[in-house]
Amino acid sequence: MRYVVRENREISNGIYRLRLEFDGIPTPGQFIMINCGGNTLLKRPFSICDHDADEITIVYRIKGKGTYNLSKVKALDTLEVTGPHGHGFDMFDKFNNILIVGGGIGIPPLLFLSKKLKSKNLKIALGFKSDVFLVDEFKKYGDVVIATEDGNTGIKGYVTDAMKDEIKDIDMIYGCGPMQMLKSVKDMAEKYDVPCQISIEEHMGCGIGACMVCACKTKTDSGFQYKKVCKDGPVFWSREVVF
Amino acid sequence: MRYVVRENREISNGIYRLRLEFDGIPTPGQFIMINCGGNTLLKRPFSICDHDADEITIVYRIKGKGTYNLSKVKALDTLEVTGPHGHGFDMFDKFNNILIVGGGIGIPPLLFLSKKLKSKNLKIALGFKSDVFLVDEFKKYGDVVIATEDGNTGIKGYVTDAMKDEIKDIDMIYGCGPMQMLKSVKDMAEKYDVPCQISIEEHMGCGIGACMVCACKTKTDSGFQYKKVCKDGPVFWSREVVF
Amino acid sequence: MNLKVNIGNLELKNPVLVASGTFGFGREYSHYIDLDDLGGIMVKGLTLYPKEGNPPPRIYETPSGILNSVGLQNPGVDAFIKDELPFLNRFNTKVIANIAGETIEEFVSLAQKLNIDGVDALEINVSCPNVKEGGMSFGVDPNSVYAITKKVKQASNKTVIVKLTPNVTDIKIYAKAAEDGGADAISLINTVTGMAIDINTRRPVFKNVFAGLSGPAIKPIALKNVYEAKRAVSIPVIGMGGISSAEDALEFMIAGATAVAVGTYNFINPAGSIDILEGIKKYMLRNSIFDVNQLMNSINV
Amino acid sequence: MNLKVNIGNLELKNPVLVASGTFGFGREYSHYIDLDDLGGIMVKGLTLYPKEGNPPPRIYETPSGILNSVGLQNPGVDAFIKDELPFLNRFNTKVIANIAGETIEEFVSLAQKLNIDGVDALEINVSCPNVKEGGMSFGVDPNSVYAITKKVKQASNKTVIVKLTPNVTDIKIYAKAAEDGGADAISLINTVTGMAIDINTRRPVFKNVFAGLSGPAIKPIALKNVYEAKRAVSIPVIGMGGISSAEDALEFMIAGATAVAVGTYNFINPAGSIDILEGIKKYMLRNSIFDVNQLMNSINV
Ligand SMILES: Cc1cc2nc3c(=O)[nH]c(=O)nc-3n(C[C@H](O)[C@H](O)[C@H](O)COP(=O)(O)OP(=O)(O)OC[C@H]3O[C@@H](n4cnc5c(N)ncnc54)[C@H](O)[C@@H]3O)c2cc1C
Ligand SMILES: Cc1cc2nc3c(=O)[nH]c(=O)nc-3n(C[C@H](O)[C@H](O)[C@H](O)COP(=O)(O)OP(=O)(O)OC[C@H]3O[C@@H](n4cnc5c(N)ncnc54)[C@H](O)[C@@H]3O)c2cc1C
Ligand SMILES: Cc1cc2nc3c(=O)[nH]c(=O)nc-3n(C[C@H](O)[C@H](O)[C@H](O)COP(=O)(O)O)c2cc1C
Ligand SMILES: Cc1cc2nc3c(=O)[nH]c(=O)nc-3n(C[C@H](O)[C@H](O)[C@H](O)COP(=O)(O)O)c2cc1C
Ligand code: FES
Ligand code: FES
Repeated sequence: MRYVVRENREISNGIYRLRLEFDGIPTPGQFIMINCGGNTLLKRPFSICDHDADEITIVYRIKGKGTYNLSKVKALDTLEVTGPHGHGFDMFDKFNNILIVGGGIGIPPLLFLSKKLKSKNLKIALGFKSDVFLVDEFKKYGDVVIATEDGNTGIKGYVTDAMKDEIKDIDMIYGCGPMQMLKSVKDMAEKYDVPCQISIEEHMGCGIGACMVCACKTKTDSGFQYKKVCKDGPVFWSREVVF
Repeated sequence: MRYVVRENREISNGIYRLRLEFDGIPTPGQFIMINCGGNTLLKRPFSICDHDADEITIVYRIKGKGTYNLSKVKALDTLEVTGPHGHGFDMFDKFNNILIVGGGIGIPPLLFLSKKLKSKNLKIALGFKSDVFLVDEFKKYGDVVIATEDGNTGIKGYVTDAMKDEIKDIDMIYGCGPMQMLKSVKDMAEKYDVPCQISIEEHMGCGIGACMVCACKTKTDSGFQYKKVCKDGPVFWSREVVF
Repeated sequence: MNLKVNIGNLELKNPVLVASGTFGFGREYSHYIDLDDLGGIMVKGLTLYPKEGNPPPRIYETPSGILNSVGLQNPGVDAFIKDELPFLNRFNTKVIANIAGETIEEFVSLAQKLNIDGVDALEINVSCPNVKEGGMSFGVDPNSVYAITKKVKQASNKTVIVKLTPNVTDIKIYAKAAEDGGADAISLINTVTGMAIDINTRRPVFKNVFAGLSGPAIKPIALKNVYEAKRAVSIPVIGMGGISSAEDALEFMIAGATAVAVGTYNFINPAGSIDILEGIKKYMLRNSIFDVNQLMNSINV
Repeated sequence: MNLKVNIGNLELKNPVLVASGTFGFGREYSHYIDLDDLGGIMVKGLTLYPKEGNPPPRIYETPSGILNSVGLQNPGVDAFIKDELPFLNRFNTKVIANIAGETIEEFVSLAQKLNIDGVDALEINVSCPNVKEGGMSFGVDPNSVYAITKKVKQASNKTVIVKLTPNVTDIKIYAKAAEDGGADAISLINTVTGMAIDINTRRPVFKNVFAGLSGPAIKPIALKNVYEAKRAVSIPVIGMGGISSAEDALEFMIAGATAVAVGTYNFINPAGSIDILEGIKKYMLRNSIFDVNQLMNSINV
């Protein structure tokens, strides 16, 4: 589908927010695929960071040529988009004390999740390299602690350091961020025996579950199995995922 | 070199004029190569339609993806350009009565030529499918007759029909336009024994004479020879060219 | 306007298929297009036993192409028959089962298991670059191509299509080997073997080092192979490789393909196969061609 | 920082060359770059007699690639020696004469004529897809590759490089044939054979039907061939095919190339070869690599 861009703006160093007309009904953790134009071939996956009546927001970092092209798009331009895709975060009535852990460009989908979880008691731990973004938006939904690798804002260090003090009395953890962070989150969740869902990234082809390129290694009774990030995920139970 | 676009505007149905900052010194009949972006690979050749102190103008028609992309460029955008390239029209002091014959998107370089030849007695015959362009600009430099295939403006028919009545007392002919037109111009020039130069199009690789892909078949004493449109041409003596 | 084409005894309602491995078992794309509109579906490559495939990454974008190294992840032929075929059979389109054995015996077993209603044809994949056993080692040996074709043909009561690899010196020999083995048709091209390196880690991007190149980048190569193969055999040819527009599909048909398959382009445009079919119809109207078969092999050389 | 590399007895000041046929005889590009900065120039393919080449069109853009059918238009080896070599010899760079014979004898004559000062190496083109005589028919036959290499090597006092075609089932056999014939190095890849059709006229775009595919589209294929060839021989490998950035060039070096050649990218960016060289230097600085030879074949598999 072609959708009209409403805004595309740099909100932090190399980080952009794009607001897009949209008529699907996404749940937190789901993503869209965007044809970024230029001489890219495959569409690029982006998590939904916010959703209102007829609009979604994504927040993205310039990584390569696709995201670079995307950063040049202007309001009123149109983009070819499919989605929402994938299996997002499962939300449970029974859990009230929730820890949300995000790192870097893994943070955006957690905003949409926080919004949907807002009636809950949310502790939100966010990690950045240096420049922070979306922090004020998260503050609407819970207590936010921040870690930056260079100490620019909040605690100096990794978000998983900031997280340690939050974990007691937690019913459920949601995480999204770099592999290394997700691994620490998984380990900590297992250590404290808290259920935990994490959102995984993998390079994609079709984005809808047909081509089998977005493999995520998961545990099974008899060994392991490659699940599809685009359809079975991107959100998995951390216990399942084999790093 | 990267140059700044000053204006890019549709001046007729599917025909655009692009004004570009430029620091080379072109002669009429020369061309530039533009990287049209998008998922084009090779640069596209365009004849120089006008030149002022620090600016050149090209006039182009949307043909395929390169020219389509080009039509989307806006003032202040920059374009990667090489040139001026090629061997343009030779201008001779001894000739005063000059006939200029242009067809369709072959017309633009003849405007620059007319400007440079302006002290001469110019008869200008221009042929279009239906919508005309650049006609007022040509009127500054000589007597203009127009032919359109559908009779929209001027004579109904081909420019070569319009040309017939102009050819007596002509010292020199310059032509640019579709193959079929150039062939008629060549034939007429030979019939009336008037020297004639025509500008030829061929698909290009390097645009500078190194790759040998832009072959134009030319007569030699012993047979024929492929000359390079980008370097030996695009302007050739009509007698040389083997159609 | 007639769009029907015949691949051996198999009648396709139109010449647009979707290529194996790019369309799964049709489920996902059924949300984007009406599967009834397709000439047929070449399902993901099936093996005798379930196969987990290769470790990620499995895809890498290259200029106008992709490298993939899926390694034939699939639930196995039995699960296909049980879980996927009934879904596919809800639609009025042809089901072409793509099979990949590690040995000739496996190919025969696969063919036997697929001698069932609801399967319309077999496509023998002797050209997968992403597996250790079988795969391309068969496809680059004309004797293997001949032998596998012959055995599968004996074991099967379906239309048998042999899928060839372009990674050979002379495609004509392989096309002929398939024909001599009794193939009802050949399909080509499978992916072109390629490679990518991460210059920061100085490691190959893929664990298997090599991977299969597909997409628009390979179209000129595919077209050449289809044209050459067609001139070596008298059985129908199914053309594929980079097809991303009706114009591309028409090039393949003019070069000699009786049907075409859309692969990688499904990823870029999930309704791409149908858009291509519509474009072919428009071209036919514009050029007063009333039977699509008139296009086939209509090249003027 | 050491950028010098050795191709047999030939020392290149840096590993960046320009590929035959894409750089003419250097004249035109001398307005865009200082030819002294190049590791060497592989000149347009030379034949024993002047050659007019194929009728136009000779080029066609494909997704991220071009098809070309120049057909070796060149002034012949004698005119090269008389008119072009003196110009090239004004520069402090290596001149690699690319030669294309229609027979083994022609290759030998070409080699003999080029036993002159100012020519630093020969590149034997056994892989031109665009000519009827010789050309690729040699390149797809290992015996011919061996025989031509051997004869040229006997006739020549220059470094002899054999340029291989990727249009074969197993590049290793051809790399080995060249090595066994006495080649000092191999270079690859030449263009991949492809085709295009004009769907309006239903004619092939090129009079010769087939043409040679080059440019970014073929890079993954080229890289695979370089990697495989390097593993089959112990002589140096010169890598080419789609190189359009320093990153591309580095992939080839890491895969096993001692030097790289920039081809089609010269058309897109006339200073591309030098930009690539500069990018390689930056990468070396960033990664504390002080000798470019440390990069060669440094792949971790
Ligand atoms: C489910 C999911 C959600 C994502 N959400 C976001 C988000 O909200 N904001 C954001 O900035 N980024 C997000 N990403 C990562 C984003 O998709 C990549 O940064 C982007 O595809 C890079 O494209 P590029 O052309 O700029 O980079 P290049 O590196 O040039 O891309 C080359 C190829 O690799 C793929 N690729 C590169 N990096 C990634 C990656 N990390 N994950 C998947 N494919 C990749 C590209 O899609 C493309 O096919 C998400 C990824 C996934 C899988
Ligand atoms: C010396 C010269 C001067 C020209 N001057 C003008 C001009 O002033 N205005 C104008 O509108 N057009 C001019 N043309 C034609 C112009 O170059 C083509 O229309 C343009 O390249 C088409 O690119 P595309 O991507 O839009 O079309 P596509 O058809 O998609 O192009 C595909 C490929 O074919 C090449 N190609 C297509 N048509 C031509 C052609 N007629 N000549 C050369 N290459 C072609 C393209 O450069 C490209 O490499 C000139 C051509 C030449 C050779
Ligand atoms: C992700 C992916 C998976 C594939 N899996 C198979 C397969 O299982 N069996 C097979 O015969 N071909 C497989 N192919 C090859 C395609 O069917 C097709 O031959 C090839 O991709 C060329 O067509 P295209 O360029 O249109 O994609 C696969 C291709 C891709 C991209
Ligand atoms: C227009 C053109 C002409 C070529 N002429 C020759 C030639 O004369 N001799 C030769 O060995 N290779 C020739 N080649 C092949 C190139 O040298 C190179 O091997 C090939 O193009 C792959 O590199 P690239 O993708 O960087 O262009 C030519 C290539 C092109 C595009
Ligand atoms: S991207 Fe195709 S299955 Fe996930
Ligand atoms: S375009 Fe290269 S020689 Fe003319």
